[in-house]
This record gives sequence, C-alpha cells and structure tokens, in this order.
Amino acid sequence: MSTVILLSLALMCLALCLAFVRLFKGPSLPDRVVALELFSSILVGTIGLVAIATDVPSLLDVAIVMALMAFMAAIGFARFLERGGPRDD
Amino acid sequence: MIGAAWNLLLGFAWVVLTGDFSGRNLLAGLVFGYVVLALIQSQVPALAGHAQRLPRLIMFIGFFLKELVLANLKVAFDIITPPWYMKPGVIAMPLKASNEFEIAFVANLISLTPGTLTLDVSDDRRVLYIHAMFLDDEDELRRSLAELERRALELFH
Amino acid sequence: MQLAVLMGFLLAAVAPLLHHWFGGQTARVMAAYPALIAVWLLGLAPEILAGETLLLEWAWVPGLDISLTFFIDGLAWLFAMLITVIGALVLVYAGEYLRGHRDLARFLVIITAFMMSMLGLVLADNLVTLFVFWELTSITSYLLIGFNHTDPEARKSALQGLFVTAGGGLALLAGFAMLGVAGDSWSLVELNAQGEALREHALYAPLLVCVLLGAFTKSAQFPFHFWLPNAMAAPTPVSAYLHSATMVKAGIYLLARLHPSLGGTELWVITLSLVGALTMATGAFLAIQHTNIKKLLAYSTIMALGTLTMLLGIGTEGALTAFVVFLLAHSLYKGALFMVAGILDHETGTKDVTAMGGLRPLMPRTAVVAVVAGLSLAGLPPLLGFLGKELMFKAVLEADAWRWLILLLAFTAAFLTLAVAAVVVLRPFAGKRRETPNAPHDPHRDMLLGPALLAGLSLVFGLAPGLLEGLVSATASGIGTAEVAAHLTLWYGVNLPLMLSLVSLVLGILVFRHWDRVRAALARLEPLMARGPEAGYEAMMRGLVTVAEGQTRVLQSGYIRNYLVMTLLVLLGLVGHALFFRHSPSFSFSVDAYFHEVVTAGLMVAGAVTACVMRSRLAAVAAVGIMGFSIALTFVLFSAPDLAITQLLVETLTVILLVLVLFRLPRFATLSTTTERLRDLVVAGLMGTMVTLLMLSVLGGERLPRISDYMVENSQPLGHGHNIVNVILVDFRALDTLGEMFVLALAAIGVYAMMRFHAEKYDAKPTPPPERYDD
Amino acid sequence: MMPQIALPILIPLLAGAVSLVFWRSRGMQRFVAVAGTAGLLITAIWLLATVNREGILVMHMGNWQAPFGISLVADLLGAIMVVLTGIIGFAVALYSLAATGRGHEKFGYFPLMHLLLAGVAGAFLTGDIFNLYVWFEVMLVASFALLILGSEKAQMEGAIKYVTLNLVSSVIFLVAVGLLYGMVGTLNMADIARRIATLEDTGMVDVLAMMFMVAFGIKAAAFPLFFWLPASYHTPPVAVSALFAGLLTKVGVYALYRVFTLIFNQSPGYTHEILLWGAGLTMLSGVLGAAAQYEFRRILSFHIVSQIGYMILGLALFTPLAIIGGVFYIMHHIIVKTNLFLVSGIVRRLRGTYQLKQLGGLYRSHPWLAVLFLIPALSLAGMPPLSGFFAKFIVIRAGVEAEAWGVTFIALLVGLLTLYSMVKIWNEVFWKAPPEEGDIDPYPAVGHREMWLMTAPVVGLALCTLFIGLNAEPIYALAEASANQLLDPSRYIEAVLGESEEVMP
Amino acid sequence: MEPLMAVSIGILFATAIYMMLRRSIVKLVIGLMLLSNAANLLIFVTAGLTRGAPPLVPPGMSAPEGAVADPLPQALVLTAIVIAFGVLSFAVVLVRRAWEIVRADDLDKMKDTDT
Amino acid sequence: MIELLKGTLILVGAVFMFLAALGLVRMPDLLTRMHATTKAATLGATLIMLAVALHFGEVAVVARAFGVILFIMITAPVAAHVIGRAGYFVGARLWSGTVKDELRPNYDPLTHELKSGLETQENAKRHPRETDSD
Amino acid sequence: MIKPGTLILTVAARLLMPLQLLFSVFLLLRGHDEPGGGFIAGLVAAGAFALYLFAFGRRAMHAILKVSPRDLVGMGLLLGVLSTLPAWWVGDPFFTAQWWTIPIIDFKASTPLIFDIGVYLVVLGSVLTAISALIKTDQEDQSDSEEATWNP
Ligand code: NA
Ligand code: NA
Repeated sequence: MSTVILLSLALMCLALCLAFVRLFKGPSLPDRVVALELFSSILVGTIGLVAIATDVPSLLDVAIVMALMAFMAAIGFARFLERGGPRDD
Repeated sequence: MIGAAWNLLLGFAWVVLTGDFSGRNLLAGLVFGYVVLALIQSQVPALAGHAQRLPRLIMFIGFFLKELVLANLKVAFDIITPPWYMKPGVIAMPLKASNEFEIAFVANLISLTPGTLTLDVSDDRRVLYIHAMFLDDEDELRRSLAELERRALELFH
Repeated sequence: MQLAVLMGFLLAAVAPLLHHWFGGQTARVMAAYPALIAVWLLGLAPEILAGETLLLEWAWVPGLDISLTFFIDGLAWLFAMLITVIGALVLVYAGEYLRGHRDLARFLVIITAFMMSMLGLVLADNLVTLFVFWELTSITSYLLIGFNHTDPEARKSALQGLFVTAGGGLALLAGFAMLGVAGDSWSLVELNAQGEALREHALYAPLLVCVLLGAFTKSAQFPFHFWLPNAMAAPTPVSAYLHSATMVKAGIYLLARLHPSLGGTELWVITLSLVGALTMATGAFLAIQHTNIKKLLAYSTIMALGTLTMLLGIGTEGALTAFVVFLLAHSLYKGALFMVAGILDHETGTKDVTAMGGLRPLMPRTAVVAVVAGLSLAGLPPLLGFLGKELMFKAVLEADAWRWLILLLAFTAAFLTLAVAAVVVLRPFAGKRRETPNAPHDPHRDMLLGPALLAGLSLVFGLAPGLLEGLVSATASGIGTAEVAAHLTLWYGVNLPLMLSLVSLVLGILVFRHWDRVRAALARLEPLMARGPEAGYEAMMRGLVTVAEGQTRVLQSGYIRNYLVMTLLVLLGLVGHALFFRHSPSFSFSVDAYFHEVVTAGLMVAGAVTACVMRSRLAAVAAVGIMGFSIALTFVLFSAPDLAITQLLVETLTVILLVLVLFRLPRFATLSTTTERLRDLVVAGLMGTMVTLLMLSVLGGERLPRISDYMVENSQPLGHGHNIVNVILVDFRALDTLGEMFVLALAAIGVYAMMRFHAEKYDAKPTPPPERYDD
Repeated sequence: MMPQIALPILIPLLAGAVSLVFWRSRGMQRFVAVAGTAGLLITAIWLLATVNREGILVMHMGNWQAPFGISLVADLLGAIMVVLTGIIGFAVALYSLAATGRGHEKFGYFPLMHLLLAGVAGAFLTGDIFNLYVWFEVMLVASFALLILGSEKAQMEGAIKYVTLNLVSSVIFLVAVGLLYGMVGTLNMADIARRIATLEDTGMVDVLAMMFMVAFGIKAAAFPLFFWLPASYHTPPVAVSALFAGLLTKVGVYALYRVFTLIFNQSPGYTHEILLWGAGLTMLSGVLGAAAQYEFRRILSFHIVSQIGYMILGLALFTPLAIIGGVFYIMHHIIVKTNLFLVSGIVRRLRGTYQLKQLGGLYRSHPWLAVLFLIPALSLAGMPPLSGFFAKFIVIRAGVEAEAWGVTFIALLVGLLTLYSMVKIWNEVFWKAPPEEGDIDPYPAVGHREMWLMTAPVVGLALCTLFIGLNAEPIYALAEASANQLLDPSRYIEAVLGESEEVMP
Repeated sequence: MEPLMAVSIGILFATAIYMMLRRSIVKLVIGLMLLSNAANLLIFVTAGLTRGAPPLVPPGMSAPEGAVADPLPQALVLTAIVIAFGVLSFAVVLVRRAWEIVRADDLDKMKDTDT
Repeated sequence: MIELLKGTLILVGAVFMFLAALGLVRMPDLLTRMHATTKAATLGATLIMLAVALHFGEVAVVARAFGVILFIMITAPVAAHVIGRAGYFVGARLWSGTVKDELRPNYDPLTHELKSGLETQENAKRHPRETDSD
Repeated sequence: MIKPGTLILTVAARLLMPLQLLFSVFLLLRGHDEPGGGFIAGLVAAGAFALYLFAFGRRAMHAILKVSPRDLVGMGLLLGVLSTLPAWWVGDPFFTAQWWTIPIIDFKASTPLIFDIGVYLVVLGSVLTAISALIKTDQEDQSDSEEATWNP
C-alpha cells in the first residue's frame, strides 16, 4: 500500500476516533446521532480507500449501500426525539 | 409526461448502477423503473423536471462545487484555529420556490453549502429557517442564499 | 394359563359393562372366573402333588430376556389356589357387602385386576414378569385402599402403603437386575438351579439386601409394618383379601421362591429369622393395644407374616414344613376372620370390639364361623392353626442362630395372639349385649359363604392333616434345596412345643382377662410409639417436601441473573477444566496488523464498552451502532463485502427497531450494588478470557484443510454464480437459508402477535376461561 | 431419490407457509393443521420403515456430494424421533382444534406449530452441524412466538427467561461450531467425526465437547442448566405446553446423543463421566423440584427435567444396553409427557384451574379422564407394564451391568419420587372431593365435539403407551438396532461419505 | 491480526455478559445484541482473516486467481447475522411488551412464575 | 499524473473527513457541529470517490463511485435537516455566542405550529398534507 | 398531533424510496455474481419502505405496498419451499438447482433465483410486519393519551 493511502487511512481512523469521542461525550442525544451519522460518512470514505488499496472494486457496493441506507438510523432517532420519547441524556 | 421522465431517470439509474450500458440493460432498467413508478403512482403528484435543461444543470453544478469547496475551507479554518470567528444564528429566509420539490431542493442545497443549515420550513411554506455560522455580514449572506435559490430554480423553469 | 390371566385383566376392564348388564349379580358372575381357574388348577393337582412341575412358555420381550413364561410347582400351585379360591369367595362376599354401592363396578374392576396380578405374580417364572405383577399388585392395592377416596385418611393410608411397597419395589427391581446380571439369566427356574454360584457371587450381598427390602416392605416386616394397619381404610373384603391370602404374602412368596437360589447363607438366615421374629413380636404386641377389630386382625397378620419370614430364615426341613402349614392355616382363618369382621361392621355399624357384645344369639351362624376361625388363630386344637403353631415351635427349637431370642419372641407372639383371638371372637359374641348403631342379624348367605367355607377348611385340615401331606411336601420341596417329605398329624406327643403351647394358652387367657388393663398400661408407652418407624416415615415425607422446597428456592430462584451466572459458571468450569487439564494451551501471539485495522478493532471494543457504561439508553443504542459499523468495516477490511453490507443494514434496521421500542420503555436505572457489579465483572471477565484463549488455541493449533476449497473451485462451473458466498447461500447450503428465512418469518409473526394480540382483551369466546397462570 | 428423508421437513414447512398465506381463513388453517401434521406423520412412518429396512438413508441436498453440501441423514434414531414428532404433532393439532382460542388462531398459532415441528424434524434429520444450529433456531423462534401468544403477564415473565437462556445456549453452540470449523474445516458431522479422529491434539476436541455439552445441556434442560424450563412451561396455552414438553428438550437430548456418539467418542472416560454426573443430578433435582409444587403443569414441567436425566444417563453409561435404554426412554417419554399435559388441559377446561388445591372430584365426575390420566402418570413413574417401566428397567439394568451404583440408586429413588408426584396429582385432582361441593361446575359444559377433539389424542397417546408396554419387543428391537448404529459410527460415516477416503481434500 | 481480534472478541463477550447480568431488561437485550455480534465475529475470525481477496470469481473466469477469503464462514456468518436479527428483534419487542404488562424494568421483579 | 491527482484527491478527502470529525469534537453546540460534519464529510467522501473513479477507470466502477456521491449528496442534507430540526425543537441549547434566532418566536411548542411571520388571515392555517397522522 | 415527516423529508422520501427499491431489485438480481442477494436486497427494500413510513405514515405505506406485509411473508416462504420441488420432478434430490433460459430476453432463470426472490419477500415482509405492528400499537397508545407525552 502506498504511503498516501496509509496516511489517509490513518487520518480517517483518527476521524473515526474523534467521532466516537463525540458520541461518548454527548452531551445530548442529537449530538450522538450526529456523531453516528458522521461515523457512517467517514466509513464510506474509508471503504473507498480500502477499495483502492486492495484493488477490489466490489467493496464499493458496501459504500453504496452505506451511502443510501445509513442515514435511516438518524431518521429513526429523529423520529424518536420528535415524538417526544423520554430523554435520559 | 412527467411519469415518462421519471421512468427515463430510473432506467438511467439502473444502467448506471449495473454498469452495463447495453441497450438490453437499459430496456430492463426502463421496465423496472416502470414497475416501481406504477407502484408509487398514487403517491406521486406532478413533478417539475425537464431533461432539456442540461446545460444549466452543468453550470449549476460548477457553481455549486465552487461554493462547496470555498465555504468548506472557511469552516475548516475556523475549526482548526483555536478562537471562534463565527457568529452563528438562525435566520428566516423568504422563499421564492413554490412547490414542495423546489423547496426541498433549495433547502438541501443550502444545507450542503457550508456555513448554512436548513432547520425547517414554515407551515405555510413561505419561509425557510436557516442556521448560519457566519452572521457577521447578514445581508451578504441573504444575498448569496437568494442567488443560490435563483440559480437552482432556473433548473426547473 | 397366561391367557387366563390376561383374559382376567380384560374381564376387569369390562366389569363396568358387566355391571351394566347384570346389576347386583355382577360380582357372582365374575366370581365364576377365579373359581374356574381354581378348578383348572385342581385338575393339575395330581401332577403337582406328585412333585412334578409345569413350565408354560410364552415369549414377551425376548430382546430383554423377558418372557411371560409361567412356572407351576407346589409353591406356586398353593398360592394360586389360595388366590383364586379366596378370590372367588371375596368377590361373592363383596357383591353383597357393597350391594348398591355406587362404586361397586369400579371395585370389581380393581379387585379383579388385583387378583389377576397376584396370580401372575405367583406363577411367573421370569424375574421381570414377576416384578411387573408385583408392581401391579401395589398399584391395584393402592386403588383398593383408597377406595373411599373422599376420605382424607383413606387417601393418606393408600399413599403410605403405595409409597412403602413401591419403594421396596424399586429396591427389588435393583435386586432383580443384579440377580439377573449375576446369574446371567432372568428365569427363576434357571436361577434356582445355580444357587451355589449365586451365593458365591460378588453381588450376592447387595442383591440380597435389595431383594429383602422389596420383600419386607411388601410383607410388612419390621420396621416397615406400619402401613398395613393403616391400609384398613379399605373396604373390608379388600382387607380380607389383601391381608390373608395375597398381597402381603407376595413378599413371603418371593422369599420362598428365591430360597433355593439365595437362601441358606448366614446373612439370609440371621436376617430373616431375626426380622421375622421381631415382626412377630411387634405385630402381636401392637395388636392387643387396639380395639378396632380390623386393626387387631391386621396386627395379628403382621405377626403371622413375621412367623413365616422367620421360618424361611430358619430354613430347615421342619421349618419349611411349618412354613407351608402355617401359611395355609393363616390364609384360611385370617380370610374368614376378616370377612367376619366385615360382617360385624356391616351389621353393627361399628368396628370397635369394645362396643360390641352378646351378639351370639342375634347372629348365631356368624358366631359359629367366628369361633372356628378364632380357635385356629389362637392355635388351639383341633384346628389347622394349632398344627401350624406346633410346627413353628418345633422349627424354632431347630434354629441355629439366636435360637433363644427367637424362641422368646415367638413365644411372646404366640400367647399375645391367643389373647387377640379371644378378643376378636369373645368380645363381640359373648358377654353382655351391647347396643350398636345398627340392629345386627345374620347376614345374607353370600357373605357367610366365604368365612364359613374357609373356617370349615381350617377345621377339616386340622382334623385330617394327612390330606395336606402331599401338598406340603411338594411345596416345601420346591422351597428347600432337598426333597421334603412331610408327615402331618395333630398329635406329636408331649414335647416341648406342646408345653410351650400350654403355657402360652394360660398366659394368653390371662392377658385376655386383663385386656383393658393391659391396654391402659401400654397406652402409657404412647410417646415411645410416636417415635416408631411410622413417625420416621412421616418425618421422611416432611423432609422430602422441605428439601424439595429448599432446593427449588435456591436453584429456581426466579432471578435471571442467577440462572445466567450458574449457566456461565458451568460453562467456565467445564471448558476451563478441559482447556487447562486436557489440552496444553500453546499459542503464538504474533500481531501483524495495520494501524487502521487495530483502530477498527479498538472502535469495536470501545463501542461495546461504551454501550455498557452509558447511563442513557439511546446513547447505548448509538454506541451499539458504532460497534456494528466497526464490525462492518472489519468485514470490509477482511474481504467480506456481503457480510459488511448485511451487517450494516441489519445494524441500521436494529437501531430503528430499538428506537421504536425504547420509545415506550423507562430509562436506565442503577439497580445493582457495587458488590454485585464486581461479581458480574469477574464472571464477564472470565468468560471473555476463556473465549480469547479458545480462539487462540484454535488459531494456533492444528488446522485441517477446508471443504470450502471445493466451493471456490466449483461455484462458477457448477453453481453458475460468481459470488461464491451467494452461491453457497442459495445453492450449496440453501437448506440453511431456507431455515433462516423461516426464522425471520417466525420472529415477525411473534412480534406481530405480541404487539397486536392480547388474549385478555381479545378473547371472543367467553368460554374457556382465559388461559392464565393462576397463583 | 428417496423423498421421504426430506418430506418430514418440507411438509411442515409447506404447511406453515400455506397457513401463513391463508392467515385470514380460519377454516383453511384448521384444515392444513390436520392435513399437514398427518402428512408429517405418514412420511415419518414411511421414513422409519425405509430406514429399518435399508439402513441409514442419506440425501445430499442440492445434489452436492457430502461433505460439500448439506446432507440429510436418517439413521434409526433420527427416524424414530421424526415419527415421534409426527405423532405428537398430529395429536396436538387435533387437540388444538378444540383448545385453541380464536385469537390464537388468528395470530398465527397454526403456522407456528407447523414451523416448530419443521424445526424439530430438521434437527433430527440433518447431518450438518451448522444446519443443526439453523433448525434449532427455527424451533426456538417458533417456540418463542408460541410461548408469548396471548401476551399475558406470566407468559411475558416466563418468556424473558426462556428466550435469554436459550439464546445463550444458541450462542455457545454457534461459537463451538465456529471453533470446530476453524479446526477441522468441515461442517458435515460424518466428516467432522472422521477428521477429528485424525487430529493429534485431542485436548481441544475435549474442550469443544464441553462446549457442545453445555449448549445442548441447556436445550435439554439438564442440571444445572434447566432454569428456563420450569420458569416458562406452565405459562402458555396448554397445547403449546404439551408440544414443548414432548419435543423441545428432546431435541437437546437427541443432539447430545448425536454428537457424543458420533463425534466426541474419543475419551468417554472424561466426557461421559461428566455426563453421568449431570444425569444423576438432573434426575434428582428435577424430581425434587416437582415435589415442591402444587400446580399441575409445574409438577409436570419439573418432571421433564428429571426424566431428561434418565435419557442422558443412557448416553452417559455408553454401553449398548444403556443406549438402548436411553432411546427407549426418549420414545416413551415424549408420548407420555405430552399426554399428561394434554390431560392437564382437559382438567383445566373442566375446572378452570391448574392449582391442585382448588381441584378435586374428577374421579367421580369423569372416571374416564381418571383412567386416561392414570395410564401416562403411572407410565411416567415407571410402573409396569406400561412403557415407562421398560424404559426405566433397561436403564437400571444397564446401570447395574456397568456397576454405576450411585446413579442407579438415584434412578430408582427418582422413580419413587416420580410416583409420589403423580399420586399427589391423582389424590388432589381426582380422588379428593372438590373444594366446594355446591360449586362443582362453574364453567359452562364442554361441547361434545370439543370434548371429543380433546380426548381423542389423549386416548391415542394412552394407547401408544399401553402398546409400548404390552408389546415392548418391537420397540425394543428398534431401540436396539438404533443403539447399534449409534455405537458404530463408522456405519453413519460410511453412509454419508461413502467408503472412499479420498474425498478429504 | 487474528490474535488481536481474539482479544477484542473476548472483550466483546465480557461486555455482553456484563450487560446481561444487569437488572434492567433493556440492558439485557443490549447484552444479547453484543453477544450475538461477538459470536458472529468469532466465527469469521477463527476461520482465518484474508486481506483484499473477497470470494468472488472475476467475470469471465471459472475460478478466482490465487487464494481468496474462505467463503464458507462468510456464508455461515451471514446466516447467523440474519438469524440473530430476527431473534433479537423478537427479544427487543418482548422486552417492551414485558415492561408494558409487568410494568417493571427491573428483572428482579419478574420472578413470579418460578417459585 | 493520474497517480498524483489521485493521491491529492485521497489526501484532501481524508483531511476534510478529519476536519469534519475535529469540528464535531471542537464545535460548541449541536448546530455548529452539524455544520462541520455534513459538508466536510460529504466533500471528503466525494473526493475519495472521485479518486476511486480515477483509480479503477472502468465504466462500471466509475458509475458506482458517482452513485455513492449522488446518494451521499441526497441523504446527508436530509439527515442533517432531520436531526438539526429535532435537536432544535427538542431544546438543544444554542452556543452563547449565537447572535440571533428568528425561529423561536414563530414556533408554538404546544401545537407544533411553525409560522412564517408573513401570515395573512387566509393562509395562516396549515396546509393540508397528503400524509396521514402517525 | 405530530406530523409524520417534514416537507423536506417527505420530498426526499419520494425521491429516495424508488431509488432504494430499484437498487434493492438490482442487488437481488445480480447477487449471484456480485455482492448482494435476497437478504441484502430485502433489507434495503425494507429500509426503503421504512423511510416512506417515517415520512408519510403507516397508511400511506400500506397503500403503496398494496398487500399486507404478512402476505409477503407467506408468499416468500411458499416461494422458497416451492423452489426446492422442481428438482423432485426431475428426480434429483431436493434443492438441486434447475436452470432455464427464457428465450426472448435471454434471461437465465433458475430455482436459486426463485429461492432468492422468496428470501427477498420474506425479509421485506418480516421487517415491515414488525415495524408496522410496532407503529400501529404506538399510534393507538398515543391516541389513548393524546399529546400527553409531548414535552419538549
Ligand atoms: Na476557529
Ligand atoms: Na449475497
């Protein structure tokens, strides 16, 4: 793997970690949902990088599904919040 | 007419997705598109979208990409540097867009542009509530938002 | 013969039908059946009395060496005769005794089945078959004892009888199993032929103990005697039948039957004679304390059973002769007396002998029968009972071991029995007339037929004991190891037994005279009695329930955590033990990993840990989401795109589902104490460590080639697909996938039903009442 | 092609699918319930007859040769179990026609029942260890859904424990399969058996054996892993209880038999010794549990546990006779235990409760029911000449032959305590006078048709018990043949993989 | 990488079990989720990890060139994931219904059916 | 040349991703955090997908890469809108440096009506929607 | 009463739902050769309908689905089981794949494909059954205590 890709992967991983930090810290549920949403976005990029690094185009299918479906989780959370689910954050 | 356009779009999406640009595959895509549209027919009211506006679309994409990159840099700069230069706030932006699709399109474009984030549309659909990061020059911001909306709406008219 | 027994069961089964047809005559009709069998048996008499034996073969479960083969020798013939003859009489008697009783048909079902079971028991050649009939007698007698089932006492007694005899039955089963294994045969004939070998066998002692337990419980030997008097809750004909001829003698029969193969050893002799003698004395001693006529008779039965056991223990030729004679005598007089007791009960409405008196003029015929039978019980000439007693004393004097103790006990029993006989006969019939609840008179002839016949036989055989010589010889020869030639006469001359009889007569009369005082004196021993074996039985039953409840409280505590911890500890224990003691864990820990892979794994773990520590439920859900996405990335990194897609879709949908569900649920609460959490942490940590060690062991251990190589090779050529995983899913292992889609569908049905269907609200039909756990 | 190997799985699957498609039609569902279970029973008998005649039958699903695809394998044990599944399925289906509320029918009772049967049959017939997991799950989720049908409080509480502990078991099973595949690289059980024999490191094999033992021990409700059973079995509608009681734990027992005869037969001195301890404690602890109970179905539930001990004992002793005894015991137990639950349902239908204290008087009012109770009850207690006697006798004889005195003693003692429980029920439900004489029939009379439908299966099962008892030889011969197969795994392996050795890559 | 994953999976199991031993039913369910995820991952990892070679046959070829990741455990895990999804969905809803009916989040209050 | 372009796209994409995450951690309130994430992440993903398209160069892969871009561009703002709106209405606290809020006065938390401030009598009512209650 | 979805979400759902559905069909059909297949496709389709559900409500979703999700489950299961039977007809063991080429469009139909379609329907139907049951119950509970739970 080339240095650029390794470096980029490292950056992306740091980004994932940062997103996780926000998820951990909260403080509110929407903050966490945003973190989750960002996490999935970064994953899309990471998968693209891995596809390049390993020269396996079929990994892109994972990215597509992720791009198309991962935001559903956020929608679910938002629905919960809007309908006034008990909040304990 | 609109159904046919959608059908074409879906058929095209199919071809793109499969990566198989043969005529037969397009045919299959059109068939599936037809099936899908038939399924949701009752739920889809009139949509405005004209394929012949292609050049405008390309121009718009260019404009949008430029905005995207520049504004991103601005936000990025604020993130990296310790003090906050931003002056965030929520503003109400009157809409020219009339139908749902246009409103949503504009709203999403605004969300995608760094520094602005669409919160909601008023119930009478005349105002868009936007959270903006840089309200130091509110008028300028409103102007550029209006410009964005204008260019976007051009695509539909 | 086998067919006869099986038909007998069938007859029992159709008794209600017969009752429907014949009404009050049913019992008499059914009595014809055992009578018929008796006649058939009588036809065999010449051969049997000549010492011949009959083996009627009949296969049942050859694979297990279980056959329904019947073996008829003198012993079996004698018992079979007693069972059928007394059985027929009891049926006739019962038909009258229970006339109009609403459960007469049921009674006939059970007693006929019981009779057939007994018959099968004494005829069976196969150990297992014998056991089958043995247990059948336990069950049927349980049903008989509990005949008055709405009476709690009857139920309790029935249970006691069943529990004691069935418990012994299980010991017997074990004993038989050992016997079968030791003798490598399940046929009594074959086993009896190899007595020497059996007595030498390593299993001899345990198997004998087990067999004796079975026999002793059944035959109400000390210290298991207590159930028998309680069994008097049964209707009188039942008691008569059970305790004179049959069930209680099953144990005696068994001992006699096994005498050739197991008898004669020191263990046998000492155990049987001592237990027998003790039982004798106990029975007689307890008998005189009671005023209830059935109990009196029951305890005297115990005494007789003890005598029989003791005689088998002594085992000499004379003892065996005495055994047969005593057995026959007892069957005759006790059957008669129980039926007389039934008549008294029936006519006077009381069972208390002290409440009766002066009945002779009112019930002259009954009185005659009672006197004859009573004299036999008392062991007075010229009745068979006398002969039995004389022979018994003679045998005791021949005893090798513990002779004088046994003699003392036997003697005590003898005079106490005499007193009992006097009480049973004289109290009701002689003396002053006492008012009883009913106005007594002689009963219907059907009820007198049985006792009269039996008492008559006592007299006949007593006067002409020579009639029995053939039978006694044949029987005793079957029991003993050598041929026995019995010479029976009422008068053996003036000898020690006769002296003993005389002395016991005197003492017996004394006791009878002062019976009330004796009872009063013995009543003071009540506290001692309360500590008897019956109290032990009660304590055991209470203990059983206490232990059971305690165990259930501890194990089935209702706390799911305890269940989980227990389950996990078992897993840890077993797997951990195997891992460290059966397998020497050897694993290399080489980490060749890229940074991003490590981070991915770390995020996965971090997500899981976060889910644990979060105080907000939705935050925990989001953390689970992070873990899921990290796992998806792991799948991407290690070449599993299909898995990655599935994982992330499932994760997304799970989050949606959780969010929908959590909407209604309360927030997390801190419920556990620190100690609990610490404990859980330890369990969890151990489990985690174990999983890691397991994985490392497998990863670092021997690994065989994969079948999947075949799939990789053939997915395209044979499966016509380029995505090997999918070809596996829909072709190579489509059955898995089929199951899996059903799982999903089932889960959906379950969810749907849970959300939409509440039986309590829904139920359209007013009946049946809502299914619910009621507390 | 011998369709009878797969049909006992496919028919209930199809029946389940069809009754799901027709979920709006009550009539259709009821028809399919009877037809589907009858079909299952018939094909199962067909299968057993074939296996008995021709030896172990194998079908390679998808025509993929073993060990590459999934093979269905019917040896005698499997075929016997499937026949029992058919019998129980048919009986419960008939019973359910009368005993199931409309709500239950509307919300999927019958499809769930079919699929439960399919899962059970699949578990009995599959020759693939992962496929076994899948059928376990089918069965499990079907049982989850049946357990909660009605959503009553007790059901919910019971279900939480049931679901959690069974899922733990599934996970242990799954993990064990994963580790096993990592080691031997195959999933076909015959192939696993063959390959494991070639491993040098037998220690890990023992380790895996322990995992399977715990996983299946939970399913089988062995000591001390049985908690889920008494917590839940008395909560669902009685037909469901009966179905569970007859089949579910026996699948766990079957799995133990399968893997501990076919695969983990290397060090019986270790593995089977542990099983022996488990068997003894299971017998004892179950029966003690029952002694403390005063609710009809709870008593029966605890007895399932104790009876499982006998079955495991057969396996643990690991002698031919012991295995025969175990197989015989399974056959006997499934029929008897289901029947007892069905009887308890009739009692409840008549009197509105399962509480012994509140029951009574049925001997007088329903003598036929008393007889129908007594037959399975005494059989359960091992009273001759019913089926249970021979089952117990064989096991005990095997115990004596193996000189395993401790467990033999326990087995005998437990027999006595079982009798105690059955007599307790008999005393309280049948003999005792009803608590309030005047109020003997608080529930409207049971319709003729309804009673007939509920009684018919009970009578049928009682006849089975009697038949096995009075005519034990054919059943014994069957168990013996089955035990011979189990103790000679090479026959199984050969039937699945063929004689050639070269298949192993 | 496998040993590292082994440790990670061990921790996953530990967290899962810790969660399952809590008294809150919601935590129980989350524990079950963690548990099934951990088990799936275990199967995947135990079979061996391969980088950059998914089990796909390139178009126009009849078998992949070179070694590819073992497809069989992938298929097994896929099946297991879907099964777990079904089962856990059920469990989640069960927890909710149980809470609604019993009105307690505390598992210690759900012990009526046992004793 | 292509390699260089690819490398640049990748690196810049990764940097934007990182910045998005950094912003998420650093920004002071929910809405400003969302500014950081939505756009930067979208841009990052877009750039990386362009690199993917360049790298593989096959039509099928390029189409898929653009598919990813398209889908992300559609879904990201929708998600942002939904979360932001929910967060705002549920009461996420705004950063102290927030200069104005024109929405709050127009929102009625009891009826959930959101006015535009431009209402006349006849259009003040909510527009009927072709959705049912849920 | 809370509105099911905002204007922006409803518009997005209208756009995305067909796209996701189409994509799911695509995943289903090519799953035999590239990542995808019945499960994945079914899950995507379920996601699509879930989005629609969140945006427009349960009734609208049912209107667009036209059949009850439970019917989908039943049909899918039936399809799955039936697809194993053609092999019997030919005399092969159950599940043996049968391949037919449909002449005009040169499409390769096979029992594995039918099977996969069964899987697809089951997954879709199951998820929707569960979700819509949950939402329906919530709705009823909500109408029991209208507005009471809303406290922003
Ligand atoms: Na800054
Ligand atoms: Na696939």
